[in-house]
Amino acid sequence: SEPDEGGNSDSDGEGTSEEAAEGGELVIANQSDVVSMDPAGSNDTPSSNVQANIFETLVTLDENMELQPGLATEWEAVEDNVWEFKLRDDVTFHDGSEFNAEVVKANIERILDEDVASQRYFLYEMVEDIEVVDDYTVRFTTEYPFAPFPAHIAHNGGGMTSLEVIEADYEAMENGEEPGSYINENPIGTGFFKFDSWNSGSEVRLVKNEDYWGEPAHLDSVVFKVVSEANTRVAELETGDSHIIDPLGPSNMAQVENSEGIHVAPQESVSVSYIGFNVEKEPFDDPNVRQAINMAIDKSQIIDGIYEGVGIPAVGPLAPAVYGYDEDAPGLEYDLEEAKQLLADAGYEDGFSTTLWTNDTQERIDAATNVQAQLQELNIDVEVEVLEWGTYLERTAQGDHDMFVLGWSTVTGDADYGLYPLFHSENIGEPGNRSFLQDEELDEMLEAARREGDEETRLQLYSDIQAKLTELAPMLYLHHQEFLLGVNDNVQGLTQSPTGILQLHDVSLNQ
Amino acid sequence: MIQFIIRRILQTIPVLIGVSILVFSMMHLVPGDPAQVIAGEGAPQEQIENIRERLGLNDPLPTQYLNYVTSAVQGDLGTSMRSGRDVSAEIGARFWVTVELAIYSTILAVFLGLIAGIISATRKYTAIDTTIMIVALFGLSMPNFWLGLMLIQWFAIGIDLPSWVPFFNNTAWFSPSGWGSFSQIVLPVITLGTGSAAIIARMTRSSMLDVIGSDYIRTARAKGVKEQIVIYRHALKNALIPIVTVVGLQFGGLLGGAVLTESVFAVNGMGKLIIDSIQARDFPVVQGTVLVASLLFILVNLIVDVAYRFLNKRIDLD
Amino acid sequence: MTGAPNPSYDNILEIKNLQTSFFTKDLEVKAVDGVSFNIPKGKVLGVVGESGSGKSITSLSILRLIEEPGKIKGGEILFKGENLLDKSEAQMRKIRGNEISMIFQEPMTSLNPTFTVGQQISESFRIHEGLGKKEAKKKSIEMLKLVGIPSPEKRINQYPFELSGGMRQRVMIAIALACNPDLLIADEPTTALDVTIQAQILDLMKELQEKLDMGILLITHDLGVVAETCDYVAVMYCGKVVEFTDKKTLFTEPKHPYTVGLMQSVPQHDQDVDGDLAVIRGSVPSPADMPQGCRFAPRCPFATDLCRNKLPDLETDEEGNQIRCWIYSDEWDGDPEVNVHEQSKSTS
Amino acid sequence: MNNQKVLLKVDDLKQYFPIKGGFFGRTVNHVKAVDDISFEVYEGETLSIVGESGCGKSTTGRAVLRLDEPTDGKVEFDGTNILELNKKEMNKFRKDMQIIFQDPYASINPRHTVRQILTEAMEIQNAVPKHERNDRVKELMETVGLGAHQIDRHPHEFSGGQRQRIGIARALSVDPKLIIADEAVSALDVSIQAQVINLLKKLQREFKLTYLFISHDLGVVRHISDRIIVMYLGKVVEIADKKSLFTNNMHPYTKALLSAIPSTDLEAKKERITLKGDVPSPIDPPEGCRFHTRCPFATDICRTKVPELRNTEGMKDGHRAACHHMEAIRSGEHQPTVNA
Amino acid sequence: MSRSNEHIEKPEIAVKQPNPRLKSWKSVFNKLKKNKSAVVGGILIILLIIIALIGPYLTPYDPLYDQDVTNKLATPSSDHWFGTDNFGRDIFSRVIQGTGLTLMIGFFSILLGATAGVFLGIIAGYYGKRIDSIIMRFMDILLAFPSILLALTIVTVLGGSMVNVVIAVAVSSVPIFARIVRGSTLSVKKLEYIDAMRALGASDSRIIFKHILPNITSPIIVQATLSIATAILSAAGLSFLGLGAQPPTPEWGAMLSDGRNYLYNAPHVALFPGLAIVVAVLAFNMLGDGLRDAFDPKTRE
Ligand SMILES: Nc1ncnc2c1ncn2[C@@H]1O[C@H](COP(=O)(O)OP(=O)(O)OP(=O)(O)O)[C@@H](O)[C@H]1O
Ligand SMILES: Nc1ncnc2c1ncn2[C@@H]1O[C@H](COP(=O)(O)OP(=O)(O)OP(=O)(O)O)[C@@H](O)[C@H]1O
Ligand SMILES: [Mg+2]
Ligand SMILES: [Mg+2]
Repeated sequence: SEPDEGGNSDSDGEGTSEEAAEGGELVIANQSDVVSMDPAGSNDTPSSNVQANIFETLVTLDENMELQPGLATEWEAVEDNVWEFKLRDDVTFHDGSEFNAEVVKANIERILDEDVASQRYFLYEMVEDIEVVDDYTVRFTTEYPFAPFPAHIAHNGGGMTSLEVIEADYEAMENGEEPGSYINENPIGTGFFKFDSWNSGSEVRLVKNEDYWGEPAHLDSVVFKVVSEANTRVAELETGDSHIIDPLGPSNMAQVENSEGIHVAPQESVSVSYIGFNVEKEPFDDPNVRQAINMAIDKSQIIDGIYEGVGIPAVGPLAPAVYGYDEDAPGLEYDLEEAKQLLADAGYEDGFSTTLWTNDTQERIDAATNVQAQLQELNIDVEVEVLEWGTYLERTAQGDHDMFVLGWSTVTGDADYGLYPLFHSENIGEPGNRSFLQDEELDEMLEAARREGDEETRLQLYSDIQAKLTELAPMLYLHHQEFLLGVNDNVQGLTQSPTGILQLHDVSLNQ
Repeated sequence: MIQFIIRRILQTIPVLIGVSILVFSMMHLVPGDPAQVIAGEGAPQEQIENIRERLGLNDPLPTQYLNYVTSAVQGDLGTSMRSGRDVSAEIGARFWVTVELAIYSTILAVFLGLIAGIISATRKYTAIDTTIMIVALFGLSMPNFWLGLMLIQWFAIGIDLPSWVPFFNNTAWFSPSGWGSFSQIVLPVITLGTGSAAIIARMTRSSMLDVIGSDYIRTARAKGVKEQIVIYRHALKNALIPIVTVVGLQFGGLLGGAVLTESVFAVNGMGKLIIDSIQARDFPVVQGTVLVASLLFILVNLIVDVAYRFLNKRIDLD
Repeated sequence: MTGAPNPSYDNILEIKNLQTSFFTKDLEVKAVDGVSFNIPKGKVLGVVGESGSGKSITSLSILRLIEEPGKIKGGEILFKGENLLDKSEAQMRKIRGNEISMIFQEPMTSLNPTFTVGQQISESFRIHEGLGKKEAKKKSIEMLKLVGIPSPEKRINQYPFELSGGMRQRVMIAIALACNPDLLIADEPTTALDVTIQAQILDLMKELQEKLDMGILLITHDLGVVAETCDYVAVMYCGKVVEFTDKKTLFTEPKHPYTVGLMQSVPQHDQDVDGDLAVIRGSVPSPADMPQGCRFAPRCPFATDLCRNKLPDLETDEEGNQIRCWIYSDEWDGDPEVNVHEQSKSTS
Repeated sequence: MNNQKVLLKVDDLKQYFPIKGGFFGRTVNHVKAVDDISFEVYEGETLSIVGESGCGKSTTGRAVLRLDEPTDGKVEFDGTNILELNKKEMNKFRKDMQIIFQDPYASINPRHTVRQILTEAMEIQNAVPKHERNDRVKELMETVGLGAHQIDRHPHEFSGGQRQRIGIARALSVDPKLIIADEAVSALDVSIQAQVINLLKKLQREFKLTYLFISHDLGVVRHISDRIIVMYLGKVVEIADKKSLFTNNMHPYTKALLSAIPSTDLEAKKERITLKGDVPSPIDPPEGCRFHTRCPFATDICRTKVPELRNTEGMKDGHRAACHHMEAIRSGEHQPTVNA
Repeated sequence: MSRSNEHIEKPEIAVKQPNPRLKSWKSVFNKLKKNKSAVVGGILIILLIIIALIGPYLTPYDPLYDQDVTNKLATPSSDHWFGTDNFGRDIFSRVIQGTGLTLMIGFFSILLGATAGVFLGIIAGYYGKRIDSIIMRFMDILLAFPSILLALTIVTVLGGSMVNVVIAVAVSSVPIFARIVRGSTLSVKKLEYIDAMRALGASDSRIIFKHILPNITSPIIVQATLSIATAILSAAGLSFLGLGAQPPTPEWGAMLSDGRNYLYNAPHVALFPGLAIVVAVLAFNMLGDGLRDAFDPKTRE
């Protein structure tokens, strides 16, 4: 069948629901299992994908990466560094308890609690104080003016858990349990689906929340099952054992397209894949070399060869869907002659030898291999080294590498999160700046942009930053991925956000 | 006999201590910081530090080890660093799946391997013998994932053959994933059993050849016993003794080697758990699974030894 | 009773010109090369001869148990007048263990180590007499009692390794005798045993043989055993019978130089012999280069050109003894007065 | 005889093999394979050990060579107690004490040629300087009656008798003083057996060898020995010079043993003493005289008291037997019980 | 002590002899020649070695860097005999290029694993008792141990070189050999010729290496030839840890794994390296069967 573009475009489910059948169980095959049901206890897409249906956030991001009201009806910056949110007053949790400002305060404070050591801490590290103004008004004071705050609040990490389970969880912690152990078993949110069961490593099942404050979901239940092998996921889709497979490997696209009753659903994403240079090491300490490499790579080869033509070449680190992306930002076009010239200018006309590290993800290995082949043209002799994930993270954080392949997903949809962790000198090493880039000017620009309250000025700042990053070229920006889903034709009303989260509220199944 | 079993069970204690020390030190030796894997990209330094503190990773190693062993002895294998779930529960859910998978595959492997081996041995140096050897070596050289995916293609998705082909034109007989029902079990069991079947076949062949030449087989023939009975009753029981060792070794291998099969067929077993948790540097889960796997392995070896004794009462276990 | 048994006598087994060869990669080993002898009903025939002379292969040929790469090439094996070589495999199975039984040389390796003694004895009953499990067991116990094993009810559940060598051999005999065979082949049944046990077993065999009126083919290299148990003796050398006589003749006046040498090289336990033992010089020829004449010629002190060039036939003398030696033929070209006994002693 | 030089002296030798059991593999019992035996071997003589299978003949031989460490006792060779030597010192002593095994095939490494086998033996003991080894190998081959042309053959290319000669050549290659022949001719065909026995005797004459000859074939023993030890269930029951043993034996077991030998003499009428029952287990041997369970002459005293080896009236010097009733049996006073 | 020990070391050899060792090797070789399966196996292996040695100079395309994305996943044709992979690289050239490396990994890891396993197994079997318990329990641990963790440790400690992948694969095969060898040793050490050597005063090491080892080669050869397949596959399985062949090295096992993504639309990507492995394994097994017979002195020359 043809890829169902319609499923993506008419996103605001309201329209399609009339003719869609009610009920049924939707089966989604995922690559990995949920790590935790606790919104504060995980930071991975599979977990977020499940949690997004159980827990809701004050603000939500729609598929165009625009902020929409969620549990909060409105929000504003009352001061430079104080954000106020007005909450809905008609929301109850799955356990019947009420949703109010106290709950919000408890949830965010829990993430900031050192003892909990939440994986979502990075989202709210700038929060200094949370004030319950009244039952349905809450104020966040940040250390410094922080413009993208609503985007951070919209992140799944800000999913609201019932106060009762938070308290129960703390109690359990006092009895020596790990943080989150209670919430993990009792994930109580306000979402349109309720938690039903979790068979660790195998599947999670959610059932419809009949008492949802908004319009209830069409489906009776959703099952997220784990099928880690890509080919098997395709088989699942073909046999009808699963309705949706997430992700679909590019190499399997043809197979899905050629089969009846199923189709491929692509979705552009907020992520970038890149090859980072260790700018502290020779010869990558020379921007000319970095630029030369940027210009020597024909990115379409990678997109065609590895991703079957899916995705778009990256000009800079920000994907088009990210707030702050400047489509006019200058880039380094593929130009082998120029590249050679630059290299010669840097004194490497005869090339050099270096290494390129990657972890064991097949696409990254392939990308590395392709870049290796392409750099032969510049007489750059690249040795590809595959490292196991844990080792890879630690060693690249230590700066043992020359070049490395990695990706970044701007999960908040805001340019700040797409740039600050990757390029600010404060984040060198482990936190994200594995290029070891230290540029005072860039630092200042990044800081200014995140504090700037005025949208226009802020966007301008990000344009400047993107131009600057092209010049600095701390990375070879490869491409912006497109998410691929394999979907059964019976599935109606499915959308996926550019952060990878499936929007299931409006989904229905044709029986 | 009972004494022997009890003694062997007691002997597992030092083995388990050895295993735990080894796993523990290896996990700490290899680079990769669980705190960082958990925190993920973009997490600020101080937060990684918090996680480290929470997980007790800042204690000196001997303290960490002692803490672990102290609670492990009390039956508490700790909680997963990654998910915060109880390690025993995590393993418990998967344990039987893996054991079942290994047992069924072993049964299949033994069945196929024995038959092929016996046919090979009784028709030594004939075309059949050579064919079986080549098929066996194919089975051995075929990686699990390959065979698994092929089987899925053929017998779960089904292949399109002309409609006049009887029986095989719609071969979507089995389920591609999961574990539980018959249709889910068939393909992974075949996938996992094939390699071992090949080894068992080769072993059976040489073992049968040794036995068939022995005096007591001639005695049986001299009694007027039918050839089939001579082979399957008199010869096989003796030939089984070396085969049992191989089966034991294979079964142990299946426990670990199941990883690929488990992930191809989305079988939620221990093999995958080990790999995932090693990659996540989830120390307690790794230690727990390795201990359980070792225990299982020791148990299998014990069963093998008891089976020896059962097959040949002469073998002196002490 | 002198002389070899007359072939027309009521024979249980008659072998005529049996030939069995092994076809190895590059040559044919004629393990049994034209063997003929016969066993009268209820009599014991001893077969003696150098190791490798084809004794065991002859006995296996009778039961048609020769395995690859061996093959019975020719001859006749008449059992109760019918040629076994014409029987189908299914017919042979009915005969094996039922009408003809065999006791193998090594009691330990000839019993299946993984089955109990009882299982192994009852198998015969179950195959040939179609008995049920219980009855077969009962009869097995009787068999064990018959061969003189104390408390057979207990022994029946034991494994071969739990029994002593003597007991194992008795179990083998019990298996062999289970279905009252008409012919028992015993291939060196006591070689592995020490003398006291050997005596027990031989006594037992004789007793049973008389009771059941069996014919026995007893292969041994112990001439003492022959003297005590056999009625007739066949001496084999290199796949051929060289002398076939009654026992008395063999011990009092052996004719073939090989037989003579054999008798003389036995150390005597009942008299002191000083000096060296008599030996047969040289060694058995290898199957690769068999002498073209008499097989024993290269080692024979009397060999003449005739012996070396032409193979003698097995001739029957006036007393009915058969001998394969030129010395006793009319063609003999050597010293006509030759005394085989005296001469060979002096040459040793 | 007594004025001859004692080459080997065995005193109170015990060899118990432990039987493991229990939770921790403790030793729960012992096979008392050799239980307290003493004897001497004089230089240049042949002393034979005979007895039923499993009575401890081989174990004695192995213990003397320390192939198994004896449990207790003393083994003096040329005046030195070799049981006190450490491994290295012992290995030096091994040059003087060699063994020929029963199974000519199992006792030779099937993968080595005769040359390798013999050279290696010389190499281990350094018995012959390197450059002389080749000549010595040839000389040995001639000595044992194998042609030098057979020197590069593998054991399987030889007949049983020839293989046994290889074993003998290997034993001789280090110029030993004592050779223990453990059933060295039992596996052979009579005609080959005769060749080997003759060879052993010839070598003894030429090289003044001393043999400890283990066998259960009394014909062979009678032919080759000077003196004979009869063992039963780990004990010596009778020890005598050859003549006394065959003509004037005192112990009921010896008598039974000799009577069981099948004779080629068709005329000789003899009374065979058939022993009842099987040999008892050496794990818990019978109390008192170990033979009493099968002895037709056994009385109460036999069941309780262990008989000593002793010499009585009518026995030659050096002839000793261990039976409570030997005088009475000899005089005919004591008759066997009925069901013998 | 009739002969003195004085002139022990005189190096000159009196008579020139054909080297007996050479002769025994010759005899092994002669027997091998008569064994059909060994001849076929041997020829295959020689062929593979030739391919490994000169093949890389004759490949029609550059197996490493000759990427041509426009012609990716092409099915076998006269231009590309085995088709092309997802980068448009010529699979035929890559299979050829990978021969040497793959064979070396398979062969050397088993050689190393077998050597260590045989050594440990013989020691355990020969000395018995406590040494045996300790060694065998240690082997139990090794067997029960996840090989990925072992491999990971090896990369950490030794780095990710080619040699170390051999070590990693070897380590996991050690216990299997140890077990098999121990069993055989237990039976061989009871044979009389071992006693004969001890009676001659031979040292333990002489007995172990000159007399026990040569007599237990048959199960070792069987296991070793069977293990080569497993070794090649597990070496490939480790490459994601950074152990073993790094891209774009065309090691067969890794090529086979890479092909998994294209099993549906381009099965040839995995097929050819897979077949290459089968051929190599078959060759080693056939030669192994022949070797086992040839080392047995009982079979006729
Ligand atoms: N499978 C075989 N392949 C080739 N030759 C064989 C085979 N089996 C037996 N032979 C040969 O057949 C001949 C006769 O062997 P047989 O076993 O009958 O001897 P035997 O007289 O019983 O000797 P022994 O007294 O040693 O038992 C021997 O030369 C032997 O080498
Ligand atoms: N290593 C051992 N462990 C346990 N028991 C043993 C061992 N070696 C021998 N025995 C036992 O010791 C006893 C004496 O054995 P030995 O071999 O000395 O007998 P033998 O007189 O040589 O018998 P044969 O004539 O059968 O060779 C036997 O009961 C035997 O089972
Ligand atoms: Mg025979
Ligand atoms: Mg013995």
